[in-house]
Amino acid sequence: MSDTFQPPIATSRTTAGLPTSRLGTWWVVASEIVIFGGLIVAFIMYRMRHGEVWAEQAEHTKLYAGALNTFVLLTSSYFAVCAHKAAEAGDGKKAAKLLVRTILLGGVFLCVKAYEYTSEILAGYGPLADLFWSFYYTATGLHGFHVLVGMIILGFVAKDAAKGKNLHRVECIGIYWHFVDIVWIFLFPLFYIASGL
Amino acid sequence: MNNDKHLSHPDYKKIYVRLLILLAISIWGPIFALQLDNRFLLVSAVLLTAFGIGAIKAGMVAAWFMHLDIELRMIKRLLVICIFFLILLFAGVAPDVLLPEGQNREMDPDYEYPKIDNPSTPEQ
Amino acid sequence: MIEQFIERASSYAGDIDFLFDLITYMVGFWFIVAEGALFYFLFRFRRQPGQPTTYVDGTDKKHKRWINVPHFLIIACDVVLIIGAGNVWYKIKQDLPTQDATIGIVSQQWAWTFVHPGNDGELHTDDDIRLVDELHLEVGKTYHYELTSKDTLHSFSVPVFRLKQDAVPGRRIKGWFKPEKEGVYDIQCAEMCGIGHGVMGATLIIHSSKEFDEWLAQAGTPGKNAKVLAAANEKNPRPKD
Amino acid sequence: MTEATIDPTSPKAPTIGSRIRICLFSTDHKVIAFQYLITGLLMAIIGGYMAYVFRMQLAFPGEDVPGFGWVSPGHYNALVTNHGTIMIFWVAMPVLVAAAGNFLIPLMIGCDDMVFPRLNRLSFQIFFLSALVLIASLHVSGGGFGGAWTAYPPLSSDPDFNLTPLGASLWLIAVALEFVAFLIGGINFVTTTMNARAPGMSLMRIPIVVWMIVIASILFMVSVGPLIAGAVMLLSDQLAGTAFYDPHNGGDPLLWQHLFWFFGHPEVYVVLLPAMGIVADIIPVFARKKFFGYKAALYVTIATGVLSFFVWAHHQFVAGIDPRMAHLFTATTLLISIPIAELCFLYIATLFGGSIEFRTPMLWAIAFLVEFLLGGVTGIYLGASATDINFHDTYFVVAHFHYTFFPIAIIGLFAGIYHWFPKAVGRHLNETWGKIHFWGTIVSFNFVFIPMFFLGLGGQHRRIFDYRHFPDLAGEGFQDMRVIATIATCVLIAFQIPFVINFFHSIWKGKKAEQNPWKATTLEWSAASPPPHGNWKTLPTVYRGPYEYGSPDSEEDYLPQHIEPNT
Repeated sequence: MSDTFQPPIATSRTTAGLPTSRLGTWWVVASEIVIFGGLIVAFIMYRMRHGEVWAEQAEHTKLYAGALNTFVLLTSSYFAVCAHKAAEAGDGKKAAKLLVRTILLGGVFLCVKAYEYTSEILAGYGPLADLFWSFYYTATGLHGFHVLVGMIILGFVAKDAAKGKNLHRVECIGIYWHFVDIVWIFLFPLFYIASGL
Repeated sequence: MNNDKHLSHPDYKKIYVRLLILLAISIWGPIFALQLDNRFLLVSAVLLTAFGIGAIKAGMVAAWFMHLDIELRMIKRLLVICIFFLILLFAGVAPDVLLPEGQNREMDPDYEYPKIDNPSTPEQ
Repeated sequence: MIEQFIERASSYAGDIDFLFDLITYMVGFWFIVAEGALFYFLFRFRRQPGQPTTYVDGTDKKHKRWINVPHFLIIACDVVLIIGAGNVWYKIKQDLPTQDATIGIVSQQWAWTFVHPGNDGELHTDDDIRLVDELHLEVGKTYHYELTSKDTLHSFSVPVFRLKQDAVPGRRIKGWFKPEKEGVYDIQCAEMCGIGHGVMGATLIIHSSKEFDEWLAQAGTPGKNAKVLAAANEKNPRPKD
Repeated sequence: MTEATIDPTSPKAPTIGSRIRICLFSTDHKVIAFQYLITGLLMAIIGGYMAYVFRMQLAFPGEDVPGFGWVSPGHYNALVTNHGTIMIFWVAMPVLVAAAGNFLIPLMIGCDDMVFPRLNRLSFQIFFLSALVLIASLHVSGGGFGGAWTAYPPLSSDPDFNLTPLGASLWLIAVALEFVAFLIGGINFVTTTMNARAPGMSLMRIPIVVWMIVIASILFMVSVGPLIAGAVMLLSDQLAGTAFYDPHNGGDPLLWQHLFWFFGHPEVYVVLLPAMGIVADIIPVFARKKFFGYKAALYVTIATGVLSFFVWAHHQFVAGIDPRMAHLFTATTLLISIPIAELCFLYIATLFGGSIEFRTPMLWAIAFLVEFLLGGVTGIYLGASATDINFHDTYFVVAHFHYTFFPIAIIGLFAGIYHWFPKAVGRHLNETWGKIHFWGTIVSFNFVFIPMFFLGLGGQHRRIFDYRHFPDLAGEGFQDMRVIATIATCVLIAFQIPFVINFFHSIWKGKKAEQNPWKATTLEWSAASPPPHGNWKTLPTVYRGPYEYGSPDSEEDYLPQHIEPNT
């Protein structure tokens, strides 16, 4: 079915002043903001309520693994935005190459995450060890799931971009990827840095 | 309607390098700040370096990588509205969930956390 | 209006009933006005031969007045109700008058345990009287209660008192009531609490002060309050399950 | 822009294979709307059956219910829980937001389809899956979830308390899937309306129903996020044994209540607004009047939407929140009566000076106003914190929200069906049978819920399978009211049979409908009946606002949006 699918004329209209795909992406981002936001709001409230008890737990998160992951995601975002620039210049091949780098860095991120999970669980801090750890695994797990989904979509976009098709999608997936990056920028201080308080 | 083609791209490499510098500050800032004696200074320094710089980093990514700086005003408003309602949620819920006590309401001693017989450091 | 369906047995039941009446008069007025206008228009402007429709878009000041004036009147009504509701709420839930005794109420699936402080008037002492599904009170005395839950949410609901308060596990919630009428009444659980929610009722027995002293003397020793219970059951029999 | 003409898909004789393909994979917004509608109506039958069973149990406790058997307390709890869940999430949401939105938005703003047709299809598929999961949750071992549709933990989070480990988790998964489906659908609605409007369709020329569906979608999108996060936490409490809502280990049950009602209250307006929009679009057609105060209606709708985020804790006045907060939420709750009242006034004012014809869609639209007003004013008792102490979780609440939800989900739905059926199918519904259906439904509806107000005044609390356990409530007078309500429920359900027959009979055998049978002005009536895939051969252009009835510029008493002005 999908190969005979013709997008309707509605999709190509731009009454609001920006392409439909980008508008849709922004709405997705907005709805993701409230999902992650709800989780973070809940976490902040519990964190402040159980200040000292949780500060002690937070000492055991791996600061440098988290820092490495922040670096990895920032770098991948950099490649994603370069891919967008290349796609706008019409260079699909270069965009695809840069997107592949983004995907690889996403993979690195997940590997570091896996290392963290393993060592935390081996040290006795599994998801059931304390409510703090339940939050840690839920929030980072939900974020990791978004990274994974982003990598899959990036793969499809890169495949199309290499053939010079659907280049406008490079920007949309870029916006999504940067959003996932921003979520991590907030999760990082919440769980890793501000542990001493 | 030429909004879907950006006329010029900022120098992404420069932004990227700045982001890395900020990242370094936000990692090591709190570590140094924790050496401070004054509790108030300590807390504000940690919050500032961790979350303040986090917010700046997020703002930079949003503005230049996501191109929010040249995006329609409508989109920016949309995102601000979402964040506003999250703050509203926090403000409405905090009196009940963040504060354990309230008017005519206190904690039930039967539900102590953390439990005394279950130390928070797990056994190896 | 509520008192025609259920008795008033607490000092503040009248306040709630008054607020109810006040709201009824206000919203009743608006309800009748709106429905009246609606039905009048439906009748007056039904389709008749030779009566054309008019072209009114509602931007004219003269027309908008018909919406704006009610609009401000409703705001005025709202302000009255907000103040009225706030006052009664403050009286019932926030401002606790000095108490004669404090009752402990423990809810669990699916029973109520009422802890009466006994002779010394202090809760959490040895002479506390614990009764399951049965609350004895003395008329005219002011009671505080401390409501806790052992498992899920429950709601301590006494319709004749016009009182309702959820029990939240992990919280100890305080409130007050002052019974003002003798009798035997229902206590309900008004929050879904599982499969036995439908049978989680209890009996409220409000004694005169003489009866209450008798009960207290008997209840101090276990097993002695059977007589009072039997009398209560006779007065207000429970159905056989 | 290249949108001069659409190449209509080459006409081929439909085979069984192609029909199945259309059912499963069509991206046409009208087909998807129809699928939502039918799924919603089927779920309404299930929800109605549940209502029948527990009403029978209440009227004749302890006796076998014909068609169900003996009702245990566990059954009863599962029935009321799933009745509420189904009626809100699987009836009101799909028929009012999804079916109406899918059918009306592209037709009313003048484009050929949704902007993301395949996403639209995905949304329906997820929704359908969620319905299947919900039905499955009723048949697993342990029975269906019985912790009320609000699913307050710790009852819902701990299988030791609710005794339905599988049912509770499947229920929650179904609800979460449903949220995802409507998130996707809502994004599609909003993007379509923002970006795919016909030339000339400026913001102030969009029909009110489209505005309201879009505002509802935005409300849903912004409010549901925290609850999705909350549902993930609840699910992990249920399945993994974490302690997000467990007060023994640092959690707090109140968190879920807040997350739930932060969504739950805007949700009321998510389903209310599309119904109000449908009524707003029907009244001008049959009163031959321009809508009174289009801009005012739009602004008060937005005000209602924004205010609806500030009122959520009025569901929790006695739930153990800090009592000082109640004053704040009482004030906001009573203030929200202002925009809603103003909206109702605008509807009534629209009738003034009209030439009202009482066809079936108009009857339903008027009934919506008449009944909804009663539901609206009784809400004041519950929004005022002090009277809510008495009424919280009594039948007064039940009667109140049925007086809002029944007009919304049932009356509004039927108004929409009777109005747009000729457009969607190309044939008319039978008027006589429609009127029989109308009067039977409305009269019996009042007999169901008026007694409940009095039961609530008498202190009857909710979700009790047998009131003989409460001596104050077991009396004859109250029992008589329960019996009246139950009989009226059965009559109400019986009067839906004429509709079902009428509906299916008219699809194939009804009187042929012309292109614009009601002489309405909005864009959908300029397409063929039923509209083909792609809706128009040449996409329309818009020249004026949506409600030009009795316009002095026209010889007839109406001026459609797409007609070019003479000058």
